[in-house]
Amino acid sequence: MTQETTDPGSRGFLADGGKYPGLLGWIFSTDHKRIGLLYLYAVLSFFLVGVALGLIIRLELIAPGETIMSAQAYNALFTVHGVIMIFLFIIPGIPAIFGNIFLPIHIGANDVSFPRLNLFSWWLYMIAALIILASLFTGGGPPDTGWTFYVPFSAETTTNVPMAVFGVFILGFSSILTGINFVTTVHRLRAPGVNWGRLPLFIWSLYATAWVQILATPMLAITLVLLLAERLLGAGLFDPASGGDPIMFQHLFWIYSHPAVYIMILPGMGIVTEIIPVFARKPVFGYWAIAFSSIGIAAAGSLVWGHHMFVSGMSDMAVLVFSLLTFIVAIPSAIKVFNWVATLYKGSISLDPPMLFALSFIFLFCIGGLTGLILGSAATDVHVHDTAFVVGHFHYVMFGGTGFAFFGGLHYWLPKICGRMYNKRIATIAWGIMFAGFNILYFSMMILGLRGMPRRYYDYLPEYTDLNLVSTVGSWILAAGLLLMFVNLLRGARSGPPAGANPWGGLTLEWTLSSPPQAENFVNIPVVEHGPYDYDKVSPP
Amino acid sequence: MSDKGHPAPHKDYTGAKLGMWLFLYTEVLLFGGLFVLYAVYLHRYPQEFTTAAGQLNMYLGAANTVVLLTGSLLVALAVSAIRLGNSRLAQQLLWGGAVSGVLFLVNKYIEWSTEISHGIYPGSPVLAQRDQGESVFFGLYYLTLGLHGLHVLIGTIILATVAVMSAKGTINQNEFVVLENSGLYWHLVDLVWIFIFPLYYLLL
Amino acid sequence: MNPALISTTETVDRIFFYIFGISVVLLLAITAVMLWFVVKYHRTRQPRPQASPRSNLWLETAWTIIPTLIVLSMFWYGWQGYTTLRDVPEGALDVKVSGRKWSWSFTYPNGRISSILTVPVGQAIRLDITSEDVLHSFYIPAFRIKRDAVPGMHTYEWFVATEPGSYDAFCAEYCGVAHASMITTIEALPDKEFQDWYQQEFEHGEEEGKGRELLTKYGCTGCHSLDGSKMVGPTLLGLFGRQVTVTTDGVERKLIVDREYLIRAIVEPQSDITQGYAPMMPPYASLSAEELEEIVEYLEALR
Amino acid sequence: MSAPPHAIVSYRTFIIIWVLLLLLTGVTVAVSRVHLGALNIWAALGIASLKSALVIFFFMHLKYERPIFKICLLTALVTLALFIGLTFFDVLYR
Ligand code: HEA
Ligand code: HEA
Ligand code: HEC
Ligand code: CUA
Ligand SMILES: [Cu+2]
Repeated sequence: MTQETTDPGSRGFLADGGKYPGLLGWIFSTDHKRIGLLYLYAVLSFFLVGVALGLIIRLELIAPGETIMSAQAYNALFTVHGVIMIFLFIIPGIPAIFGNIFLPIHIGANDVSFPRLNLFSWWLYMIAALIILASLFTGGGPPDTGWTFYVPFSAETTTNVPMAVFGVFILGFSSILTGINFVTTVHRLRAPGVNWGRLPLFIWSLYATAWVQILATPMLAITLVLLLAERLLGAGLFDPASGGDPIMFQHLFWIYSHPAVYIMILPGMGIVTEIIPVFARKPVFGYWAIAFSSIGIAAAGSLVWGHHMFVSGMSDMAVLVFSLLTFIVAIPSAIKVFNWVATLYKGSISLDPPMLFALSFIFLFCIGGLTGLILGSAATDVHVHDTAFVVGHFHYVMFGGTGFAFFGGLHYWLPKICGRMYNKRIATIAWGIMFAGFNILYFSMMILGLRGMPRRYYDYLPEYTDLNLVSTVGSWILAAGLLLMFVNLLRGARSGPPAGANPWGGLTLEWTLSSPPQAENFVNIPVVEHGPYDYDKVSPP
Repeated sequence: MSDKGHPAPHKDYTGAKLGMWLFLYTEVLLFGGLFVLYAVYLHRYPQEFTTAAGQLNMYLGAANTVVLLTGSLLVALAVSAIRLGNSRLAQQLLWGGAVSGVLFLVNKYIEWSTEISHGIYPGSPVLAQRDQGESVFFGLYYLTLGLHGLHVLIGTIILATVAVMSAKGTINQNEFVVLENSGLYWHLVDLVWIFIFPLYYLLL
Repeated sequence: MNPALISTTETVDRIFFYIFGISVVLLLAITAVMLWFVVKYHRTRQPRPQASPRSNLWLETAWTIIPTLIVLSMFWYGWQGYTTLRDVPEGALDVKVSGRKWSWSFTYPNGRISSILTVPVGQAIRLDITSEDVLHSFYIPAFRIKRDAVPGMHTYEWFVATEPGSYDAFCAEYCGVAHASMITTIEALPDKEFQDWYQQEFEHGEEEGKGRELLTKYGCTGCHSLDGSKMVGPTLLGLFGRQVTVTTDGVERKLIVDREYLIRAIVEPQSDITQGYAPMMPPYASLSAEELEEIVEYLEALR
Repeated sequence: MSAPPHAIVSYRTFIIIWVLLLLLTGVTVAVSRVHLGALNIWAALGIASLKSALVIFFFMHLKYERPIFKICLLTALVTLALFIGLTFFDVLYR
């Protein structure tokens, strides 16, 4: 079934710009792989900006008092850090990069259903990103509301909130278009033999994610429109002075933004589910349980938004309902964890860098998820809500979870995308440093939160000094690891040894293609005769 | 396949329509957000909402309902017409649909200008004097109908474009999915109005 | 002193222990199994995988149902604790809490206003919380309680201090520049001392007049210091008669602070923006004439 | 690879639906003039749902589409209903 029509040294789609030459052949390409790479470059650039801001935040917090910046600067900083990380990095991240590149390949298609729409959504992403960046330097200065944009503060602060909000609004459309494209592609373009039971679980997770993108993102759009109306027209829909209710803003905001956290994690879980069977040489344990738990998380996860509002003044009845629903969502996540671990059983495990990231994902996600239970329980959330504990929780799930899955995906697929292998030893060392730094950084924050340190504080009481220092040191260790990782990947992509078509011995369809794949993925649409994890039946090509 | 390798975009009729329907769901939820707010505030200010709704011009609202329903009919007929090979009729029907959009907007313009001339618009001093619930009602009214009006405008432009495409033959008996999808969009605009009309104009 | 009173701290901490306890066990178990598999089935020891089933209905049902039971127990326990936080014991002392950018003020049943929350040990305190401007959140870590202050709405929380001492209270909902300094103190005094403090009230206020109290009541001290240090707003110490540079309608001008300027600065602060500060002071148009007079008199004397 | 499109709907069907829609519009207006208390709003919503069902099933051809289209529509509507419903756990009990 191998389709290596190009010779091994060829640069495949990387050299094939279609109608246009050079750079134009990239930014006007409708090839899903090229669009995926465009996203990769863009998303990684913003990630580095966000990461640098995170580092500066930690520097300010190294000691009590005003250390390196004013309160206003700090407020702008965590707002911009949050907005970039959430809307520009982690939400588009895995679907738009790896999803774009591998979704069509995984189902044996030559492109997504709407290639031009796909390109358009990248353009929307870039325009929105530029608008958000422009909001930092124009108007009344960078927005200072936090990424949650709560009214009434966001309706009255003099900083450049409207522009940032408008940028996020456009990003929403970019995300919606990706979702529409993926759902349609999965329904319509599966190659012969790729029935629902042979869909790689990464695709299942993207499919579930896409539905959340389609059904939840419009809520964000309308919320932001309402916020703009509040600011620019004085609509007063959230202003108590004219009969509005500020808590309704929080409902509308979280109706999107909680499902959004599952937009962030589901594709990450998908990547981990791809990596583990490959490196354990075993069929994934409980295929259907994992597939349906993705759908379950997406469905149940859309109904728990109120857990961000336990102390907001919402009714106690709503606290009861949302707390219960929150705990229900934990169950499909637990199922996934158990299935991953069970897949290892009696396997033949090799600890290559992607696998290390996948296994550490499980550990970090468990910590993040289990602290989520503390937050989901009404009584305990009252204490830790809006403290550093929440900050710890979400960095564990977002950076430790999705972030590590993303890095795992990079290590797993970069050889396929670029055709070259990075240095595995250095990758392993970088992983070790990051893992250590990460835990030092955020575990300290969780303890700080339990001891009562509120979040979004640029200054704190002296009793919180010690752990803040530890945490800041952790951020440096993490930074060192991250730097090492990126340098290593970059060097590998440029000048590493050829990786070959199937360096890891995977069974999904991308490994039947040359590395890098040619512009037109499959010369003949393949007929698939086995499942994506049938290591017990067929041996990898 | 072309020499440079990219496959020609496949003609997947069902896929194109599925994509359009998915897009329509996002539109439904977009308006859905406003209906969430409407429901909540109606529950909180039932009295004020009816007083405020009483000030809207029900006749203009009803007229606009008829206009949109008729527009929808014309566009639905256009799809059948093009498929029966009657492109001329289809074009006429589509222009008819576009005209219904324009009529709707003209109506809306008249309605809003009277209301604004009475000092009723978001954040107006007149509203600040009234009950809080009324100001919330009118805030929602302007946002919802404004957003809907925007959709009518876009829909009208789309219908005109599609009419031109049919005249040029880009849309024909065998290639009509663009027309059908545009029609779907236009029907959605109608659907939203079907809910707006009783909720805003007919509260008693 | 009511010995039957279970403190909020105790209630919540028990739930913390319960959830954390189970979580730690689960985390350790999962990690241990994972590591064990990784070691045991490492490719050096196990060059090729052994045959093993692809799914197991019993096992999978078990690890669906058991976690379900666990989380339901967590939910129920957490909810029970929450109801304790919501049910204010009989005979609680009712204190009104008002948050504004960026200070708290507490109003006692007898009309006493304070910027520090002084409470008797052993008596439940019910806080009736609201906000004058944006969202805030009144958070006392030591008592594990927190509730948002929402403009146009009254929320509540309660606690009881079992030991005398001072405890920190924070603003936990982001509210702008000085969010991090919207901190105050809970002073828990033995009942007798509390009563002394509670009654002594107006004696203390005499020499400084009502003006000082109004500055607390209206949150001026949240932004302005009275000792010359710089906060979000300029210090009020020695303000009267000082030369200031302000921007009026976009034009910069210098002036000497007089009565008229003070009044304008308080009632419509947007009209003149002091150099070096952001235009964020809320207008105090609702002050009564007497109150304004008291404040201005106080400021004139503050040198 | 174009899938066979569904049958062509006759002009007559569309016109009948249109007449029904106009009638129903008349009915909503009439019903809204009768005082039924809280029932008014539910009656209005009921009729509006009926009207939209007509538009969706006939004008938008949903009646003739594959089941997947119907399932998806149901998903979207149920989602919206849940969003509104769960919000009311707050609003009703506050
Ligand atoms: C990737 C993103 C992501 C993910 C996946 C999650 C997952 C979860 N989150 Fe998190 N969360 C955020 C991102 C995320 N969160 C963000 C960004 C915020 C803050 C927003 C802000 O205010 O700025 C937040 C805030 C937040 C809050 C509000 C806190 C507050 O402000 O007061 C709550 C409350 O319930 C919560 C709960 C949960 C729960 C229960 C899960 C569950 O899905 C977790 C499920 C996982 C597990 C349970 C672990 C794995 C399973 C096992 C180890 C098996 C054993 C388990 C059992 C027996 C149960 N989260
Ligand atoms: C995916 C999401 C994501 C990620 C990855 C991060 C990453 C980091 N975040 Fe993030 N954070 C958020 C999402 C994220 N954050 C969100 C949503 C908020 C809430 C905002 C709000 O309250 O509104 C928040 C808030 C937040 C706070 C709380 C602020 C407060 O409440 O007062 C803090 C404090 O420490 C913090 C720190 C960090 C740090 C130190 C990192 C680090 O991980 C950074 C560490 C890594 C480095 C520093 C690497 C440096 C490396 C380089 C520069 C490499 C150069 C490379 C090449 C040349 C190739 N973040
Ligand atoms: C939200 C924070 C805030 C609060 C609360 C606040 N102020 Fe101010 N105030 C400021 C800021 C910032 C300035 C400087 C900018 C300006 O002139 O508006 C200022 C300026 C002033 C000035 C002019 C000082 C000068 O140097 O010209 C006076 C007088 C004043 N405030 C008095 C008061 C009084 C009295 C109160 C309470 C009734 C009060 N302020 C409450 C923030 C605040
Ligand atoms: Cu007040 Cu934060
Ligand atoms: Cu959440």
